[in-house]
Amino acid sequence: MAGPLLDVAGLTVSARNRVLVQDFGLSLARGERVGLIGESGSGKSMTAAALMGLLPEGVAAAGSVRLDGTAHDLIGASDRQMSRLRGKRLGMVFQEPLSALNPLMKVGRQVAEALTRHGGVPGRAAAQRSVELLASVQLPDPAQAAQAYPHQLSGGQRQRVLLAMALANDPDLLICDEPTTALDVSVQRQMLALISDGVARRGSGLLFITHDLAVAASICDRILVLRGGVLVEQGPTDEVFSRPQHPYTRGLLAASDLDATDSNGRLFTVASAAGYVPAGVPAGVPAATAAAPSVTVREPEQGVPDEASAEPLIRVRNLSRTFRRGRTSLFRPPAEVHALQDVSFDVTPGQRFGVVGESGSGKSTLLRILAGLDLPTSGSVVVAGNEVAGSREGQLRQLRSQLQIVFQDPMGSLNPRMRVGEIIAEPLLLPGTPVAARHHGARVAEMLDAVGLPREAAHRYPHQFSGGQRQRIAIARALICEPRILVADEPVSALDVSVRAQILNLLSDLVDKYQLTLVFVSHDLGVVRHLCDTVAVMHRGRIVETGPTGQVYAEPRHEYTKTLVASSLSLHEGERIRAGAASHPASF
Amino acid sequence: MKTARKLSPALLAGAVLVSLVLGAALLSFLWTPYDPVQAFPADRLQGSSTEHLMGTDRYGRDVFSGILYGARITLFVGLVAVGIAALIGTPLGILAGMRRGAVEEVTMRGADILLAFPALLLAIMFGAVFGAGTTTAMVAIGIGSIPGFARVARSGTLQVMSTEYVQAARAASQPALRIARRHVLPNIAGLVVVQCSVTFGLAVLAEAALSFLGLGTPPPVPSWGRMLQESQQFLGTYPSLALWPGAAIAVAVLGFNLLGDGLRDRFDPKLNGER
Amino acid sequence: MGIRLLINAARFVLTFLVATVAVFFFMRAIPGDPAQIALGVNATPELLEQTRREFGTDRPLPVQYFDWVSGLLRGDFGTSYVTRTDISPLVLDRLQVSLILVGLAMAVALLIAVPFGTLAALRHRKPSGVLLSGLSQLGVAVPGFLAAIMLVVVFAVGLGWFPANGWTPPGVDFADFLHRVTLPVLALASVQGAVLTRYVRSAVLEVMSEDYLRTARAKGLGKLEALVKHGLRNAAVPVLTVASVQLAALIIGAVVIERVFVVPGLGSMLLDAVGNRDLLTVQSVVMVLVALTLIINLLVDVLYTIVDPRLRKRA
Amino acid sequence: SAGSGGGSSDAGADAAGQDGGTTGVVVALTGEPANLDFTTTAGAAIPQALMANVYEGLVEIDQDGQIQPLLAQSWDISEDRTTYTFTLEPGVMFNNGAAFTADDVKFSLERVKSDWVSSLKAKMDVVDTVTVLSDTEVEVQLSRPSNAWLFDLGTPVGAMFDESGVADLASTAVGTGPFTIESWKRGESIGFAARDDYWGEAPKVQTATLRYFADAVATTNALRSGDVDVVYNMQAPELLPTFEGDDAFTVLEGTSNGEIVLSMNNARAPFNDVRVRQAVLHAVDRQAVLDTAWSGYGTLVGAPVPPTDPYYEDLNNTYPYDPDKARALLAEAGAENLDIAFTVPTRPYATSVSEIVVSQLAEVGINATIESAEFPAVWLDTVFTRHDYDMSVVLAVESRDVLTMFNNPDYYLGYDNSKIKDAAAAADAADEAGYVSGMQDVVRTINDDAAAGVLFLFPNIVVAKAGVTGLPANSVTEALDLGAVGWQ
Ligand SMILES: Nc1ncnc2c1ncn2[C@@H]1O[C@H](COP(=O)(O)OP(=O)(O)OP(=O)(O)O)[C@@H](O)[C@H]1O
Ligand SMILES: Nc1ncnc2c1ncn2[C@@H]1O[C@H](COP(=O)(O)OP(=O)(O)OP(=O)(O)O)[C@@H](O)[C@H]1O
Ligand SMILES: [Mg+2]
Ligand SMILES: [Mg+2]
Repeated sequence: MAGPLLDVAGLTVSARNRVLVQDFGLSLARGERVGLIGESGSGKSMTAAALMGLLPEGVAAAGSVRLDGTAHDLIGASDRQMSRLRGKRLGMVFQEPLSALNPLMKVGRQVAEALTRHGGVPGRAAAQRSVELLASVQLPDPAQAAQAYPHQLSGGQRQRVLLAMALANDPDLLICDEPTTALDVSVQRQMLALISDGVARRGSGLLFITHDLAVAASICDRILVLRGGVLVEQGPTDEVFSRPQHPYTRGLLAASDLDATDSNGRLFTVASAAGYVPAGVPAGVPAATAAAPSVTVREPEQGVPDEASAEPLIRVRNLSRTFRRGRTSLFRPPAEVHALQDVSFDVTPGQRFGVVGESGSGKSTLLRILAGLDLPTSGSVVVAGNEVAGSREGQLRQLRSQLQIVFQDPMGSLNPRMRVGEIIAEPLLLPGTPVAARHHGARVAEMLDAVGLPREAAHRYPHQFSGGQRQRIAIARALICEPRILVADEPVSALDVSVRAQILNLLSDLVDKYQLTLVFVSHDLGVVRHLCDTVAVMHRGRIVETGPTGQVYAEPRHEYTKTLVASSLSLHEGERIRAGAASHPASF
Repeated sequence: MKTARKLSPALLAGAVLVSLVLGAALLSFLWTPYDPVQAFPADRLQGSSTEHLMGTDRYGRDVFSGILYGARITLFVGLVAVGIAALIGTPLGILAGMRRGAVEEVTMRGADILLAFPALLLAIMFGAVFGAGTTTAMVAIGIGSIPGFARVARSGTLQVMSTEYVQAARAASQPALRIARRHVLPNIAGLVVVQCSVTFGLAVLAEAALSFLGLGTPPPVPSWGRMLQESQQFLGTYPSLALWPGAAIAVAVLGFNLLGDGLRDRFDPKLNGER
Repeated sequence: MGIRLLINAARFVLTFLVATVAVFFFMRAIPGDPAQIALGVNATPELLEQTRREFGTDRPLPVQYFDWVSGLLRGDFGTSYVTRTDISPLVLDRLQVSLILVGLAMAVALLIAVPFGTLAALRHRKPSGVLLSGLSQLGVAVPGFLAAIMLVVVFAVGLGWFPANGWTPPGVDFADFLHRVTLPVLALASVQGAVLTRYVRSAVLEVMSEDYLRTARAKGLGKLEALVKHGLRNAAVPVLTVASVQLAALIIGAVVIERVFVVPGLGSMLLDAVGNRDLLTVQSVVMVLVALTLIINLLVDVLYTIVDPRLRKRA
Repeated sequence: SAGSGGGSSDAGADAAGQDGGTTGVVVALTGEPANLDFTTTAGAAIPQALMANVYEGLVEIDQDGQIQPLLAQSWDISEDRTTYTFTLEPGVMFNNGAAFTADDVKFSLERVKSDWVSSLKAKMDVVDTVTVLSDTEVEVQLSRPSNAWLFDLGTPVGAMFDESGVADLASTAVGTGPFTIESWKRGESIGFAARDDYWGEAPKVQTATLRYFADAVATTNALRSGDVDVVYNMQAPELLPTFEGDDAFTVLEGTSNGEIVLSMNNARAPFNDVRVRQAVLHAVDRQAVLDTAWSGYGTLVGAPVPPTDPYYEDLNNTYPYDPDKARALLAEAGAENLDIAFTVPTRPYATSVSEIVVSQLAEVGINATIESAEFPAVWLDTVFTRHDYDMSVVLAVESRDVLTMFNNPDYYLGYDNSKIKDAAAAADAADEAGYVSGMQDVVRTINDDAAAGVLFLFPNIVVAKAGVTGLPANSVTEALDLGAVGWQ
């Protein structure tokens, strides 16, 4: 009876005319934490969905999946049989937190449903318990958050709601599909600790899908590397990361190193990784210290925008945005959330302005206001000479023709009924774009190449792509017409390191070529450090610190910035953490 | 990709049924077994026979000829009424849903008034001004059906407008018309298609009711709706009189509904997995 | 809050007034002289003159209009040319009947449509689903009067379970009310239910592949259960819309059913009044309908934001 | 349950249907009264319900069309036929408790001229004076002799009112008849209760209910499901075969005054040519029309005179169906390939009739295009008032209406009455025999001129549960007399 908790053999997942995952095998013991890494679109999510029996329509699985204590094979089990396992013995955190929550149900109820579902908890207790669960995932003011609808929560908050839901019944097998992509580093650390604690405590199994090698290193005992639907390498974490066998794995390691560049000064991708020499090989080197060189590389270009700074492209003054959430009771006034408070900053043309900060600190809200999609409660926002606050749709036209936005949620921002080619080409339809109609196809193909998607992707619909692929579609759409301003919300959060490197390279190119002005939100300090010349740190709706990236990273002044920089994970650090998993540092 | 798309059974069945009706309508221009208008009192109320496939009615007219001929009227009435309603109502609804505020207020309250306005009154009014007849009736029915389309389109639009892909398009300064065409319309198309097919059925029957009030197709020109209506009294004695036009209407409505369903499902990329 | 209410009330009144103008002049534009109809064949010019004077239809249109509207605002609908009595109690009586009939029918229609539409969507590939949607399509294709007659023939004439027709107000004899209301409600509901089923199916299909349903299933909900608990509300807005349009249209549109079952509803009243060119009665009925429609649709707009909080306008 | 009447409680009727021991009867009708006042509102529905049941006249018209005494026991006619002296039934009470006296006769007859808003009032134009001789004797002086007048006394214009009972005629009815109105649910039913102080023979039932239906199918359904006991003046003869073979029901086929008149606009081309009109009459196969349009129920008559009228004679053979003759007449008139508009009122009978007539006219080269006219509003306006039509068809329900239709050149038929005017006046003034022969002459003249076609006489079809007795089969006046209706 001491067999593995989960035994997967010969798992093949195929869509109508393509094989998405081929012959996947995995044996997972109780208490074991297995990481699944690999290229974006390599089939990680599909594998997870196949284990849960939740493949989308038109996609089918074959092979065998056995869960200890369950007589039947999970593949081919009836919906009835599976629904008895799901939520109880199998828990899953889905990749895209924004579309994974029911938009019309308060999140507290959604969590409570996971509890009541399997009989254990009566309704009232479930409500109570769901608030506790929300608290355990560090949602601020959990009782109130429980009353919020998903669209009233930030990306990272929703992701944590999903996590709370998956953890609700202490499942035997927890599958996490990129559970921390929307979380800032300090919250990320806490969530990882929460997950691994739980696994250790209950002796359950963890299948952890991530593109973040540092995260994988910090939590997983064993790593599986998937590429093109095929397992190309597996082994204990140390081994895979220190002595990668497969060239792809080696490439991934190279690409994850944002401090290393190739001969052209560009980040390594899997393709260019041949020339990569790991910096200070195995363990023990704190990554953050190596920040200086890449920032200095950027220094000369930074001079140009500085001169023109007399005329900022974006000028934000005393910006505040207050949301109201639904009432928790009839008698109390609706709760107010101060998403932005008294925010002021300037962005000059050509500047690369990074925004980092706590999950829920108002980053997405800020970007939406910059794009004129939301109106500030008070304060002024001038973008390219246009006052955004209080202007009407028509007046925003001019502003927007120079601006493109990439949303945090790629799925929601793609029209499900348009083919990807049409979606990407859409900005070209605007008057004043230089591309003639007959060249649209070619231009789309170019963009698909640039973001690393196959050209035939143009003919498919958004739902047929992986999370990372969708994110790239959104980026391609934003960049196709070479906007003057790009406002991007976590645009690379779902990308594997290689593709991420490719995208970051692309952005750098555009900045250089067209003087693209960038407002870039990311929770990944490394990415921001690499890409941005200026960084603003947000905390609880305020900008607590701004300055040149290097300076802020090297000498953080505000307490929160210090915590943030300190919690930043590098690959090696991650391994260190895992080694001392029992006594993880609580960051606050 | 574009090769060898499988037609859904609904779409196929719908297409077959609709072409049947269309075929009957076209055929009636060239040939009907008997004059559909001429009465032969001596041959009245006969059952099906080789001479009269579907028997004869109370006037001794050949029902089959009437059905063939009636297909014209039915198609005409249904399509034009639906066309009017959909082409006016849907854009209005989308407009109201996209431009909230005064525009919405005016269009929707207008639609409310029109919705409250009995189609019968419209028909009488139109009949008075333009003379009663098939065209008048279907225009009245079409106009009377506008509010339904407007409200359905608006509700769908409201929902679509709150999605991020529309916000992305707005953020990218896409003109409203293009957003309406490329984002809103395709995403409410399912509902609109259903509305069309339902309205088609209702229009055909409404024309019959109006004919009965002297506001539709005047006798003796056969329209299915009126044939059915007139056979009401014979239900107890000659049920087949109601059967044939009833079946014909059912075929047409079913055809358009199936076609509508098929189209709806076809335009729903998520339903079909990969194609 | 107070101001919002006031604005809403003002909008309501304004729309209502616009409607009065439309209705009034519409009714004057349609051919037919109420006096002539009251007198029938053999009317003489003198009698016509006299009758017109009696009806007040000989006065200038603006005078007639203001007379009518000022009465309306006081809650006085005027005197019918036909019944020669106050219109208000007649209309309100009929309205009550229609509201009961149509309200019950819509409730039953929803009870039919929601489960059937959901199943039809859920099984849209399976034969049972195709059968369900086929049935609903047939329901749409069957004219209301035929459905009604069938019900009468089978359940009243054949089996004798229900009376063939007639109406008892619920306040008078509730058991008899139920007995008599069953068939007309079923007749209305079967057709409307079939129509609604189509919208439910479409709306449910729309949400069926949403990610949050997958999340719900990951919690252990079955496919159907997830759809019911999470999908239906998301599909509710269009269905609500159609149901409200149907409700508004049916208050008059139930006339066929009213006739078959001899239910004294507003629809047959309107039809008769139009036939008799009982102008004031027609105008009153239409204005009652306008008011009802406005109320229904305002309520539905509020319901939208309750069902889907994302639709709330920003203050 | 007796007395409640109405649609809601047919318990009495149901019980009656089963064991025949019986207090009530429920009659289904189509066409509901708009109000209860036939002095100001046209149409047959009100008199159908109220005459004979609530209101009574001095005389009544029996099932054979004969004038019979009612509130007047007897009457004397002076030599010059202008003075009528009526002797009234003694002890007659109105249902409000007032006694019926000669004063009421005077009041009622004079009120027709003063207060009635209906062209029917013209029928009282011949009355010069009404003199009360005693409580039970009244003398009426006519300005000229009139046979029609005595007959008219048996129709609604002859109804007797109580002076204190006319304040609200639209909703209360005060009369001397055997019933009072017990309940009235608009849109549904009128419930009658038998009076126990009725002067004449007491009705056979305690309650009688008239239930109104929108269409004929609903009436028969109600009959089959036991909701009603009688369907009177059934409007869908197509449904009859299913009742005729059934022992549980009796079917009566009586006659009525309703002629289906195929009207031609005598005043304008092409129908101002008598040959064209005659051609039309020859072209129409009336038997075929009757068969198709009304399933063969009804009576063929050659002129607008029902067999129950005293001056009826069979004129069916004046214009036999003869398409060749029709074509010849048309050729003679130079009216081949005639295009005419056929304005058809929106009534089921009219639609059915028009479809077959159009087809028959087409055979002789008359191309008639049907134009539906909403009835009554539009039809009254275009055809009746503005005479803007070529051909139309309508049911003329009034009793003895030949002269109304043809003795007035301004009537919509546009018939030039110069040939009949004097003869008609003479006939009216003559004695009874002279009246009959004079009217026959008038009718023949009209018929020879083919002034209008009378396609057939509407049947009065009554379907009842087998046990119901005393139903009036013929509808001679508008009244539906429930006084004799009872159960076996
Ligand atoms: N519904 C679908 N139908 C057909 N193909 C699909 C569908 N969904 C995803 N795919 C394809 O399956 C492949 C694997 O997708 P999957 O979502 O498993 O990738 P992933 O490894 O999770 O990538 P990411 O890291 O970007 O999320 C991708 O190439 C994607 O295009
Ligand atoms: N529509 C809304 N109604 C109420 N509260 C809202 C709404 N939108 C956002 N909020 C709240 O505002 C705060 C800021 O949200 P925002 O999405 O800007 O955070 P963020 O910085 O982007 O976080 P993350 O990194 O997790 O995406 C959060 O606390 C969120 O709950
Ligand atoms: Mg994925
Ligand atoms: Mg965010």
